[in-house]
Amino acid sequence: MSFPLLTATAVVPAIGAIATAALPAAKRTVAKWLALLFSLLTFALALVVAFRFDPTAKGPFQLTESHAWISDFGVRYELGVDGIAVALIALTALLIPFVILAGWHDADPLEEATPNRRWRPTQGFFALILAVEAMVVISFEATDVFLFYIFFEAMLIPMYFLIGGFGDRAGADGEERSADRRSQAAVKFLLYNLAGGLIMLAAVIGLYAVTADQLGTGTFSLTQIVEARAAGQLDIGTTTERLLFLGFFFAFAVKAPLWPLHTWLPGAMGESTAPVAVLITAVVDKVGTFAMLRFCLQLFPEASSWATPVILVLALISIVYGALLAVAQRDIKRLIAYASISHFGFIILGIFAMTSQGQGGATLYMVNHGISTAALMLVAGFLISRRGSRLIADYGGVQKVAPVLAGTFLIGGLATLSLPGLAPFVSEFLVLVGTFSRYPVIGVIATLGIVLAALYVLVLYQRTMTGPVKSEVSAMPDLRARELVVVAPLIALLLFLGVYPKPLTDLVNPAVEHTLSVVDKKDPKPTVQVNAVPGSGRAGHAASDQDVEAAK
Amino acid sequence: MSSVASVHSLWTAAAGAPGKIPGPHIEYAQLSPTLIVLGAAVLGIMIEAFVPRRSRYYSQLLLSLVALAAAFAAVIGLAAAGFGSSKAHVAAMGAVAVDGPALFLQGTILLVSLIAVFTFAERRLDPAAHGKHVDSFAAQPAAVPGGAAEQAAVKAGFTTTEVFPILLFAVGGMLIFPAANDLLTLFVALEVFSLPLYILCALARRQRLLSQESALKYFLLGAFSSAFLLFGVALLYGYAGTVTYAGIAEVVSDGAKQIDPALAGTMSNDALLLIGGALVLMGLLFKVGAVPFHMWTPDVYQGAPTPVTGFMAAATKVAAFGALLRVLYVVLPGMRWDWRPVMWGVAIITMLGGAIVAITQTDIKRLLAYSSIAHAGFILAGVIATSKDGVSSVLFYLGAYSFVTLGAFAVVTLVRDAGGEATQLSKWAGLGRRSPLVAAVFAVFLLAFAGIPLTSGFAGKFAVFKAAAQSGAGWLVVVGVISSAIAAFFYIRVIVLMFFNEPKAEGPTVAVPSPLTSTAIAIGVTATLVLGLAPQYFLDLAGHAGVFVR
Amino acid sequence: MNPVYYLYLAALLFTIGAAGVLIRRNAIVVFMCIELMLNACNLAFVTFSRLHGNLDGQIIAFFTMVVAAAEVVVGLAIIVTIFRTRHTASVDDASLMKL
Amino acid sequence: MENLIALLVAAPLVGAALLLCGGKRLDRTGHWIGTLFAAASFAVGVALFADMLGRSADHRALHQHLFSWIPVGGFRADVAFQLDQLSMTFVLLITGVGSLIHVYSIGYMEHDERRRRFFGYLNLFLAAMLLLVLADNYLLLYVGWEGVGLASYLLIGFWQHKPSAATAAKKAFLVNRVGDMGLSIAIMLMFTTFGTFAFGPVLASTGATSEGKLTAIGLMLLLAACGKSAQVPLQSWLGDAMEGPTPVSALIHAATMVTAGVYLITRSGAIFNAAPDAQTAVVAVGAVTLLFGAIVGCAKDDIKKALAGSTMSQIGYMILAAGLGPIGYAFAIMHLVTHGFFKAGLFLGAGSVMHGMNDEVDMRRYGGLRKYMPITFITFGLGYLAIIGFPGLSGFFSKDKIIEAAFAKGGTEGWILGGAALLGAAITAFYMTRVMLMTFFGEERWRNAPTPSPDRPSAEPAAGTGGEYTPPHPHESPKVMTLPMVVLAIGSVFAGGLFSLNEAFVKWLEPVTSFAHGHSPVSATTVTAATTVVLFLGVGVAWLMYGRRPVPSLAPRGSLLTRAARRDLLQDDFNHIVFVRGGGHLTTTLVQLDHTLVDGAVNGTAASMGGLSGLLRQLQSGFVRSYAVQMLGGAAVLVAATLLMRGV
Repeated sequence: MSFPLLTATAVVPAIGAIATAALPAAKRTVAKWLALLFSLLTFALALVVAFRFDPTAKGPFQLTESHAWISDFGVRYELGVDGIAVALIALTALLIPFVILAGWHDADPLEEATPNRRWRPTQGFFALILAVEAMVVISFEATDVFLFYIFFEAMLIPMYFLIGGFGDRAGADGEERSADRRSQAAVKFLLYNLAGGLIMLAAVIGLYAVTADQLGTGTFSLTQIVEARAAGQLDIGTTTERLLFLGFFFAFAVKAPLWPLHTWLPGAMGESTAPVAVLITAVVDKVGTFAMLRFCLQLFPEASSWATPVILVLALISIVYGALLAVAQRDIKRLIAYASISHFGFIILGIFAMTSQGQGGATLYMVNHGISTAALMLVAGFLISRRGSRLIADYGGVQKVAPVLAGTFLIGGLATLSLPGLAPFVSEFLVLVGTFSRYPVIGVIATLGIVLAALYVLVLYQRTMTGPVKSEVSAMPDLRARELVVVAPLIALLLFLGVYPKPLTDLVNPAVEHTLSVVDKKDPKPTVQVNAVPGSGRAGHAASDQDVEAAK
Repeated sequence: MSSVASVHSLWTAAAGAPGKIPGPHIEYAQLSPTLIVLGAAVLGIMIEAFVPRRSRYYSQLLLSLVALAAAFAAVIGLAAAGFGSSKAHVAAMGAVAVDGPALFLQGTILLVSLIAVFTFAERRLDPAAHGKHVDSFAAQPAAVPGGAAEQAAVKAGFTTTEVFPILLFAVGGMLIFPAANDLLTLFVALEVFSLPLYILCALARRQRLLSQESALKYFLLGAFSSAFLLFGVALLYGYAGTVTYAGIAEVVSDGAKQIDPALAGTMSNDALLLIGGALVLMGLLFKVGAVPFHMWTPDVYQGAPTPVTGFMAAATKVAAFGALLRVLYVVLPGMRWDWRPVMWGVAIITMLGGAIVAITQTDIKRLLAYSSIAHAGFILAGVIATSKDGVSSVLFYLGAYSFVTLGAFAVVTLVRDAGGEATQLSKWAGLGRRSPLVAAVFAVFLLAFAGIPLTSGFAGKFAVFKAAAQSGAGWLVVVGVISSAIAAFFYIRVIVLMFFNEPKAEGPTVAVPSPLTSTAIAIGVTATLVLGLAPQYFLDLAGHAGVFVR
Repeated sequence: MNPVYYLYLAALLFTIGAAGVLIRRNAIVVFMCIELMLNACNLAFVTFSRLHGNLDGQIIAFFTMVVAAAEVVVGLAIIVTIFRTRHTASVDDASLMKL
Repeated sequence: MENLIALLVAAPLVGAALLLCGGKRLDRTGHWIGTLFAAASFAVGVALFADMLGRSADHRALHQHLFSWIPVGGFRADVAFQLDQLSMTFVLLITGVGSLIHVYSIGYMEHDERRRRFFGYLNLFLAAMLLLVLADNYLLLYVGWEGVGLASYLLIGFWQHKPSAATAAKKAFLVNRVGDMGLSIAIMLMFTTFGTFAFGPVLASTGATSEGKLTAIGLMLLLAACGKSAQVPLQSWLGDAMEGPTPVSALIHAATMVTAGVYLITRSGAIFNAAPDAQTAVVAVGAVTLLFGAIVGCAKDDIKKALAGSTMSQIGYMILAAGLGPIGYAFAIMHLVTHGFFKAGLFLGAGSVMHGMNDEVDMRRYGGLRKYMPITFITFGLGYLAIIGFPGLSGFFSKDKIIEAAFAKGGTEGWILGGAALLGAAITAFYMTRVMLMTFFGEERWRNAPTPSPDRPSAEPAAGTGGEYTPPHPHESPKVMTLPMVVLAIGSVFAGGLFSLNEAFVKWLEPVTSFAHGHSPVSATTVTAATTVVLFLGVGVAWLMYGRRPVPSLAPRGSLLTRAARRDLLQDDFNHIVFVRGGGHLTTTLVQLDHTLVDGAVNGTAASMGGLSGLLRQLQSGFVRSYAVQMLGGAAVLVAATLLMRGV
């Protein structure tokens, strides 16, 4: 192994976090730029990873690193990426700079706050963001269950401080109230996820016990376990496997979040600043769905297919339920939160449809949803920061005073309702097709989601952006340069990936095939085999002619 | 051959022709750690007697530090000489075991007490009275609080430097406790380290009433429980006819053999064994602070001077669990199937009880007390595993936990207001704003308690649960996991309080400590993080120390 | 006479001691009850020692006495201090810390 | 040559990108740029058309593969175009009419400060619509399908400051989404059935699968068509869509987009041919809608809404024809094209009238306008004659053929459909005559102040000039607006005849849609006669009602049917009660549920923990003796348990 690229990708932001945190209180601006610099550096590294990665190569993981760590626990420091991981790492590394830029002023200490050289919120804010990035990246890279678990859990702490420590000063009521609503949301987030994680811990320990019992030495290495299982050396009993699966899945379902474990998300996203909300839904939550794909399915194939029906139903509920609740929200950010719940329903649906379209679509969905939600949420953040309110009712006619803001908001919204031509459409349609081809009924019901999505997005847009101009918004400035720099690339990316997603699909497909092979599932074959002749409908009319003749 | 047996032979010899008295054979080198500490303690008393008051503090401090360091060095030496593994055996004519667990635990205890000495010696936190630095111990404990005598004592700048020798005596007892290899030694060691602790509890400079109350409660309950333990010892003796661990274990394992019918009523009478064993266990569980023998913990932790609390919470647990391990693994393995289910029950109610009751605590010291109860439950889960992994996991957990605890209590000593330490949780609001560093450090300790990954707490918890799971107690792990989820709740609550609540106007200030406490805290943090990030070396250490000598 | 009776006596004394601890309020008396329990243990030791025909039990009894003495030293010291401050030796008055 | 196909789509797309991202600096030239790109696309279309004519009927279809779009597993979606006669027809219609309407808009939108964006949206629409008709697979078609939906959303809501406009736009998009759902399900069905959804393979192998599957696919496609083409039951959005600027109504909601449904069904002919049940559904929808639209058209006083109703009904004709299978496809498309001409013309005329009347839309506020805006009058008149199917004009040829084909369906079904079609023709004649009379003939009702009424907020002076009423000054529109109207008028006069010259149009489409002569129980001449008769009947009745006696400036209460028709036959009220209000209740209850039940469970556990803790705390009473008791108890339990274990 030459240069430890993956480690570097995770370490750089970590260093950045420390460096930023170390800066004295006066050096706020420096801290911002430093954080931005490190996030860009990480992005560069992520790109290197993406280009060094060879989709066509054999073997599940590439760029692997492996070092002994805690041999007593059978834990190794094992990193490696497949296409899915590469895509998600790239997404994370891509979003963080935008998050930092968008949150440029979110953590500036309030003016009335007494000058206190020890209290450095700004430094803390950006350091925490980078810390989260580091942990997310490494949990995408980890191929050792324990290693993954550690960072899966550890990332809760910085997230928790981000949510509880920094809110947009846009509560309906005073700062005091909103502050403790915020900390409540943070506590809920932490405890909910911690509980999930601890349940998973039990399962992790169980896994160790099983491997130690059957392989002689306990191990957490994903590859090793998968191979052992394939070679028949490892045979987790049915009951055990199901219990372990549930342990893992519970944690991921909380993180993802899947109905009915979703109730922490609206609070967390609603109370935190827009960039942090993006961090939650676009980056951190992805770890949950990613882990379902990488660990739940590959470690416990039988159990996965055993649980599939229930999970599919829950995912379906999430889709419809989230959308319906989004329609009824009065708070812009909570609306987006519920929309995300609906979208996560789609992702999970795709994963457990166990078809290449479904899982490929789900992976694309993770990426696209990340980008689209980021776009929508950040613009919403800009809007809220202008008016100082999250209530939809406080807006109206913004389109007239701030056309660019409204335009970008609309595009973000259209992406959220997965309009063809924008990236999310590709993934959503793939998920639907993938689900439909195995479970037609569920597929059809899920399709309802696209109507409901249109409903909540358009209602939101109409109520905030159109209609007569509200007096409070009449003086609202349009997007500033910094904000445009944040939004424009995201939108461009949405368009590009909508028109030409091939790079992404090429990246993901092999990994998905591998996963399916581990789960030992094949795509259902079409009932009719057609010799796909590209070209005009000529042939079709010959056939139709015959039909007509037959009809007569 | 046991020490008492030797005397026995003396008695029989007396019947015949008078011969020369065979002296007992003691391996002084192998007992050196204990001997050094106790010797230093005696020396400390001498100092109190003969050294002028002004220089007592420094000489006592120096003495204790040197003694503990030397003792620790001795432990290292013994371990290096292989007494931990290959040459492990029973010294002092069967009274004391010198083996892996003993050495590991003694090493831990010594380190902990070393740090504890730092916190004992801290005298910068309280404002100087009459131009003299004061520590956290009463100027003249015997004097009535607020009485004339006390004021005079304060004016004269008296300080209770006796705490150092008392501490050393306690440490001495703790060193023997986990190494004790017969029940008598066990009992004596128990008393030797308990009595000094009772005294230490009563010495708080501030809130004397609480301090004395805690001492009284601790003393009465301690004596009560030790009475039970003693009765248990008596019954076991009645069962086996000997009090050496090996002897009892023998009788237990291959039941009744060649016993003269006269003794049929008692000898190898299982009732005796079971009741005796249960009572001995109870005595030990009391020291461990396991439900339902935990009642003393919150009150004593709250009332005792915080440095003492830290020392107790860390060192006592280590010693007590050491003894418990040895009793269970050496004396009673034969009756494993009897006590394991019982201990499962104890472990479960301990984990849950500690975690649940802690939720509604309002005093930081009581909170930590209950958390220590919950942790006792976690450790018990490892104890019950009855496997080499179980032992080493417990050893590791004890090491990790004791440092976190010391650090946490050291931080508690820093947060003060007019009335001394501000232990009311409500007063901690917004601490993170006023002094982020201290708050952050404390947060690290709390997260370690909560068992968040990358802290020593997680490594320990994982080790223990792993052992439990492998011993087939999977559901015990589940309960443990649930209770740690509950426990997380109140740790988080404190963090919220410190960081997300606006600081109160009349809130406490954070005293700037002398290098002593700072080092203590620093060591605590370092240990917490190192054992969290790279625990392998220490796991190996504990792993090698996982075998008891018989 | 069957030595086992001594054991019963020991158990009885132990129980009486324990009961005393639970019932009596005065710290001194409570403490004396504890002493009674210890002595019950001693009786048991001596009896067993006789049964087993070895001296271990009797030796232990001596140790116990010493320990008990030490306990008295510490215990009385504490109780006396409390009595000084509170002018009462009732253990029930010492209940500031609770819940 | 086929490489040009992409250009068709690209040109307007580039235009849209330029105009929408160009910013203010393009405000002055924007409209010209837009028109230019539309025209360019038209030019390319013409070029390709010429080239296509040059080739023999069987080699006319062109195919262009751009790149592989979504390859996942067996799922292969490509970005590839297919230009055959059917697409060609649409291309010419779209780009031609499109360009004309661009020109028209230059004048019509002159005073709107957001004109640049308007043209951007128009170009965007053209691009999407062309993508729709040029796609060679259903998924790409779906992209265009939703693309036009978006464009129409943006254009209907172009005057966003008007809440009514914003609402109408949202409604249009939502209703369309329901249709789109059908299309996507259809695509999924195709994928699971054929493993592909490219036109070629799918249509070629319809014979290989069960009729049930095909019926399902067909019905889903029909659902899509209903959404896009405003057919019952998804027609409700079209009326409100008239909130958009008139050129939009002309281009999108008359000439092109709304006819996409007809395209879809014709394109998928092979599927429907093999699924008779689906076909029956199609014709049923067509017949119902053509009557529904016609009736609604009769009751509306808003000129644009009246025209919208007629659009609905005309498309009903086309759907009906398309549902008839090979005997109808060609005529459906033919009517589509002619309709494109005259309906666009009519709307532009209406726009021109409004332009001259301070954007007044209420026909009861018109009257006798023919002498003020002669060109508008003439062009509108020609369009009118064409739509009612006046012999010789294009509407006559196309509609007549459809009615004939309807009879040719044979059996009672044939009679019902034919009858419906005839009735429709009569009503068409009626309501169009009504429009004509109310607008251009009779007294000049706009001179005297409007009589205010609750259902007419526009009763306040439209110009909004303070207190007293200033009558508008009707005037002819500028050249840039009249020119397109003239061109379209010419089209609506001659197109039909041109197409029917020895069945030129049928022959032209035959290779794509396959043509079969229907065997009508009644001879063609009889049908023609009948149509002409009913036509004059309709005109006559209208003349009696609106020509002879003066038109009240306030709508009379009218019969039950009239009142129902004014409210789109209560369809909206139904939607409102069921979906809007019902949905509202549903969501609010769900919110409650989420808070109390799902989240309540979580908070409940936390709370109960706290309660339990509070209880257990009580054990810590602070009394040593109680502690001792508990210890003793614990010891006893411990001993007992140990003994039990051994069972001693």
